[in-house]
Amino acid sequence: MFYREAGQYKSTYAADMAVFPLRQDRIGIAVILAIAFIGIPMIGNDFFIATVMIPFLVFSLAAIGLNILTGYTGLISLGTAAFMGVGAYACYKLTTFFPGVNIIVLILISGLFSAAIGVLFGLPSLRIKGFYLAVATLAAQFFLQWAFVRVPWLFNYNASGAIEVPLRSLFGIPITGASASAETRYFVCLGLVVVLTWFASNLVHGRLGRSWMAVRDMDIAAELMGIKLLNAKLLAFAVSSFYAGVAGAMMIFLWYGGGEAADVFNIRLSFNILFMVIIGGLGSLIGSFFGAAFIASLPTILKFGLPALGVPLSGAAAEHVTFMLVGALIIIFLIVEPHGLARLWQITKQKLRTWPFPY
Amino acid sequence: MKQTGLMKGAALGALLAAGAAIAPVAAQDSVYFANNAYRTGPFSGSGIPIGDGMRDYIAMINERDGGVNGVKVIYEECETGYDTKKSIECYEQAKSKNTIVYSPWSTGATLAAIPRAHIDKIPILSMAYGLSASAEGSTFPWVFIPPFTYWDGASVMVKHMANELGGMDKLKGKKLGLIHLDAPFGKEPIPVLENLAKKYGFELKLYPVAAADMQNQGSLWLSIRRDRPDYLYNQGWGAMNPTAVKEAIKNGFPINKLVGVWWAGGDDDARAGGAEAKGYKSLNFNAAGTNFPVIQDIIKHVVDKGKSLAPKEKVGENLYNRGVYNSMLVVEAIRNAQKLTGKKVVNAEDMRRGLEGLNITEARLKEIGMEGFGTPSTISCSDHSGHSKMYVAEWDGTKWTKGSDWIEPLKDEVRPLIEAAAKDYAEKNAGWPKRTESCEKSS
Amino acid sequence: MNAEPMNLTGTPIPAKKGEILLSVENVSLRFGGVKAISGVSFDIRKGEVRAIIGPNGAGKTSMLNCINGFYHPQEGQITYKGVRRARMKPHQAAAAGIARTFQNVALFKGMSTLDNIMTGRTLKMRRGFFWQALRQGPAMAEEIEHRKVVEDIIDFLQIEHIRKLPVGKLPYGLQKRVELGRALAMEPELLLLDEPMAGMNLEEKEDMCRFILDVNNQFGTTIALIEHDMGVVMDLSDRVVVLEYGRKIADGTPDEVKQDQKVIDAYLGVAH
Amino acid sequence: MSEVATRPAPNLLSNGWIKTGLILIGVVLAAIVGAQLDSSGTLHKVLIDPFQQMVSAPDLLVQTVWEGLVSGVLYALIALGFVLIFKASGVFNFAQGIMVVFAALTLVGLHEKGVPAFLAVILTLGVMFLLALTIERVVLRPLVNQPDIILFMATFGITYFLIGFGEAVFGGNPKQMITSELYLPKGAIDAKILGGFVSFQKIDIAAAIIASIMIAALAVFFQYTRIGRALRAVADSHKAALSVGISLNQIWVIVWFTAGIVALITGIMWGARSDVSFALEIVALKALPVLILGGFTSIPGAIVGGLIIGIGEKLGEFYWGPLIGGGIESWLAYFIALGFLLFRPQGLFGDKIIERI
Repeated sequence: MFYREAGQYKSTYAADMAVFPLRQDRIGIAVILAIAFIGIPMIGNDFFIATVMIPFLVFSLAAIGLNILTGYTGLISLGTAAFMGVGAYACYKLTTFFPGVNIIVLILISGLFSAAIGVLFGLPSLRIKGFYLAVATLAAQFFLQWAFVRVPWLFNYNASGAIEVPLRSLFGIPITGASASAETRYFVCLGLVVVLTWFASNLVHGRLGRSWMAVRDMDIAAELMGIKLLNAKLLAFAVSSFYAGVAGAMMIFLWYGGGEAADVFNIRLSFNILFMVIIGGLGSLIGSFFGAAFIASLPTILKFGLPALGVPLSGAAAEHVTFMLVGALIIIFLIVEPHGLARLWQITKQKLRTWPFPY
Repeated sequence: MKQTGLMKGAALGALLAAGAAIAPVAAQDSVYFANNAYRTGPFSGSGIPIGDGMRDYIAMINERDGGVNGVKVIYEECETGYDTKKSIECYEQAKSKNTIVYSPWSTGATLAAIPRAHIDKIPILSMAYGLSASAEGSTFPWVFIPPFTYWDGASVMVKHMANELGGMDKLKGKKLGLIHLDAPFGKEPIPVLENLAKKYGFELKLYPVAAADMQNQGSLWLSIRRDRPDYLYNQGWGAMNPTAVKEAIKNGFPINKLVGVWWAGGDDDARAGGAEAKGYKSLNFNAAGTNFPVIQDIIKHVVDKGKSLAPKEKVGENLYNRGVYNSMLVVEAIRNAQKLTGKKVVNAEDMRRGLEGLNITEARLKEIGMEGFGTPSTISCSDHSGHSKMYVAEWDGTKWTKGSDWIEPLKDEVRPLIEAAAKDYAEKNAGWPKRTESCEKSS
Repeated sequence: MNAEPMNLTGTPIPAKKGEILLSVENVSLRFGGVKAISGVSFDIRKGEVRAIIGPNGAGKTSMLNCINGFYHPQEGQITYKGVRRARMKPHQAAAAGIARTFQNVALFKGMSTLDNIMTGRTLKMRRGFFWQALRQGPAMAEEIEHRKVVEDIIDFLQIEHIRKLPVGKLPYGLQKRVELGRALAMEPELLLLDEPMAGMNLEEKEDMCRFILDVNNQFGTTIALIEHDMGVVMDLSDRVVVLEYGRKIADGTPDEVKQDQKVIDAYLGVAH
Repeated sequence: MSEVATRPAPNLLSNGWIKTGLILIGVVLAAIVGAQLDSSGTLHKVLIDPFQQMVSAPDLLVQTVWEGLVSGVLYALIALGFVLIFKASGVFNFAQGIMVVFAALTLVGLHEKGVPAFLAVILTLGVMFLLALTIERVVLRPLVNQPDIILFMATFGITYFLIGFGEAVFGGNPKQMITSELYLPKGAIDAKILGGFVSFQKIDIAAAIIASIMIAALAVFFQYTRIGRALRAVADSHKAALSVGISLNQIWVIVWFTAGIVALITGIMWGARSDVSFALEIVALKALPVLILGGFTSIPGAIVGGLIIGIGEKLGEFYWGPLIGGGIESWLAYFIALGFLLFRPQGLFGDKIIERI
């Protein structure tokens, strides 16, 4: 009843090509942004913001990155965590070399380093396809993770091999380092994620996005349309790794706050981000958010929420149950809707259109 | 759709609960103590006995004494699976529940928590693990690392080697191999060993084991066979240790020349090598076995009443007892804080004072039924570790025995390194807070 | 080597329209030991509709694949717009103005009709990465400009109603039409159609014939098509080349070819 | 290559990106060669010194190759279970590594609970059969005809579930394999040869023998039994197999069960070498480069690939690893596989891919 496109006519192509052509969708986005920018900082306590919201944003960004590669271009990567690591270590080195430059700028620049490494490891994608490529990206995962441990220059020759997050501020408010409050870090994350999501949305709706999807759906035909396969694939690797790199830098600088970084970017993380993309919906940006919420936030919420609800679960048992539950939910979701949560969302919207008179 | 609706409902409920219910625990006569545990994952083999020991000692204190001077200790485990991400969640939870002390139980978790704890003013108790540099109390007022650091351990390893060879001067030209987990924890002893190698003229060889290859050490041990080190120091953890013991036996490395750090001294670690593991050594600061009044009390008040998670035969194992020792430190610190502040229910800031003034003497150990159970340890304002003595434990085929006298670490070697490293740490963490907390005298 | 196109009777084929756009000389293609094409020569003149026919397995599709650079023949040459080339990549062929459709529809199944046709404009779009990321100003202007062209094609092919539907779910006949639209969006000089009417009913076939002729007449696009329906071939094409077992057996106007004994034999299956 | 007309391509040199890259690498290499030709230089260490070591200490070389061989056999066994499933059901079964741990854990866990060793083996086989049945019913059947990646994801779900389930039932702490109860040999044969000694663990020898027997048994099973023929038919074409009346569901259960048996044997062998714990899961990932080397559908490929990877990574780690800080074993296998892949995208034993449109 309330969610209908009836009566909304588009008189220009620009209006028709907008990302959210429906008025209700635009209102919806505005509401979500309002909740994110105003509601959550007001209602949520530190614990909720620091352990649920910030990780959710970081993983959403990483999932968007992988979605560009896997969902839009059809190249499976199991090395996302390593590319995130490149971003984190690049950012760490940059803060060492350029202590005066604003940390947000450095976080964005570190994405470029990640993009370069991504292109390098994307080169085999010309010859290798499908699962073979997925396994090949494992080479990136293990090699880079090895490098994070074995190249002491990367962690400034610290005896422990850990990296530190120095205090950096913006307008006098600390945004990184231990004295940065959870809210500040959340706002920085949110700002970065919103802007970068907007960029990603623009890219996938334009010529480049169409080229990527063409490569994904039928690479041979794409080539005959004049799309250079290698360029399209490498660009996808670059953009995807850029997002991963920024997410990685955010992860260490705005969430973890330093420490043992090498082990953070392990194969498990790569898998988890792949889960997010697939459960969320391949080729859907909003799905990346759903996926991140499901894979990253759900276990945390279960772990801390269930005992709070009075379900007597503690320690190991909770962990086991979480594992089993996540495993089972992955299977259930795949069976119920193989196209991911994004598709479920669309179906819901479809139902909303006809509500309350479904027939 | 119905199912999904249900799931959504449940998820929403859980979400709200997670946000709302992490409210501080504020019962009148209790203190809240958050402990990270890992009863799952690849390190659970070590994590389970430790967790059991910690849990049971606190339970015993509550059960037998009705708490610490009548104040119950609410002990809560937060499962980390030895994963840094989860440990950060656990830290945030501990913080929002107003824990009196944070017990990270992994070097990675300690490193991540150190900067936060100094802002949030929560004391970290990293017992013989964590960042060695944090023993410098004037830089790290909120971190406590009794009874000693990894650097002390490394220096004792060198001393042990010298003792067996017949003097420090005999070290010249010898070869010491360090087989270590390739992570901050494993890398900790390297600076000290490098220094001592230079000073005493022995050669140091590094054998890093990637976390992913913990159980796949074949080629590493071939390198050891090639290099023929005279001694091996094993800075390993979890599934890495039993594999190392097995590989040593397999590759014909004399097992009595393999010395593990105290975390490589689990009963399961040594047991993996079977009969040939007899003679495997590990540094230690607590005794194994049940012949101590404190363990007997635990058995009486906790285990026999079915309140322990540990099977009875595991009580008294090396790592179990170490967990007991760690909880003892917490309880003693609470006691001390109560004494210093005159309050019964102490908070995190009181606890910091309690820890800083901690002085566990032989006499005190005897009072609490721990005579000969663990090393005495004294913490002071500038020295947050105590650099206490330790001994070399030896596996006799079925259990750990005391294989040497108590050995003092080379404090003179370690201390300057700690001070330099602490300074370096504060510099690299731009904006590191200056210590404002006043000093506590040992009591 | 005599590159002059001739039919089998040896008489030169009268030039119907314009100069030679593309000539194939003595092309041979092998897959391992299997010869797909052996020594085939023919040409395509500007503005004509050229049909390639022959029984199944005659090498027709392989021929098109050679022309747009998807396969590389081991022998022979292909000259396009006066440029002779040994190896050309498919995207180079696309840039040179060769577009095609496929025997089994090769649409981008996950994308809408509109997006599919828009991909045809890829080569004509210039705005770089950063404008793309902003999707404002010049980038948006460019999108709109090309969208207009695409809308014209959509009008022309009468597929307005399926504009925003994902093509994977469209009926076969419409998919073929979208594919033609995608090729047209490239504004090709030479359009290769591989069985554009396969699997269509009579009505759809008539529509498709109309579109092909209109494309040829209105835009002056040169068309090479493979088709099995002889009626269609005879009606549409200016000249026909007939392949059998990878060899050319006839070349000429539809009428000439229709009367060629070899062609009749090939289609009726007389023993050689 | 020139004899076969294929898809243009992948001529790497004709690509600008790669050409630039190769030229850069060439320049760097030339500079290194120029600077490092003396006997203490890097080049000497990379190209000459390792081989000198091999000659001067042949016992270590033999030992290294043996170690590589044994771990190669174990990689191959995991890969084998994987290939079986991929062939018959087209599922990229990520859970194979976890199935290995789960099988071993079930065996040890049952024994810990007081079940006699051989009964525990039989019970574990029963559990693996139930697992196969459940997976077929709960996962495969509802997901039939979904794209590969969905099935792949579903096996991730299985992985997570099995980790949680296994740890919940049997506990997560590392357990010792019940080698002696299963009459598996212990100890080692130390051969004093080549101026040193080479130690062959009896359990490793047993692993190699048992693996060979199992592969032979599988080959016989596939070749000469009715079910084996049906399996091969399914592997060739699902539709054709269905049309001659083969029940896909039944075949899938059998294949997953077979993979479960392979997993159990692998788990016993690997557990005997180190310990039974979920840390093994990461080692099991090494089966993936073996697969890309051998091809996803080739059983000989899995075996040869396993041996190449096993021996290659051990030699690489032992002789070249120390030059760059050691620990290269964690990624070397993937690079070996990647190297092969760039020249044979279809794997060692895969069929050549000719693309058609």
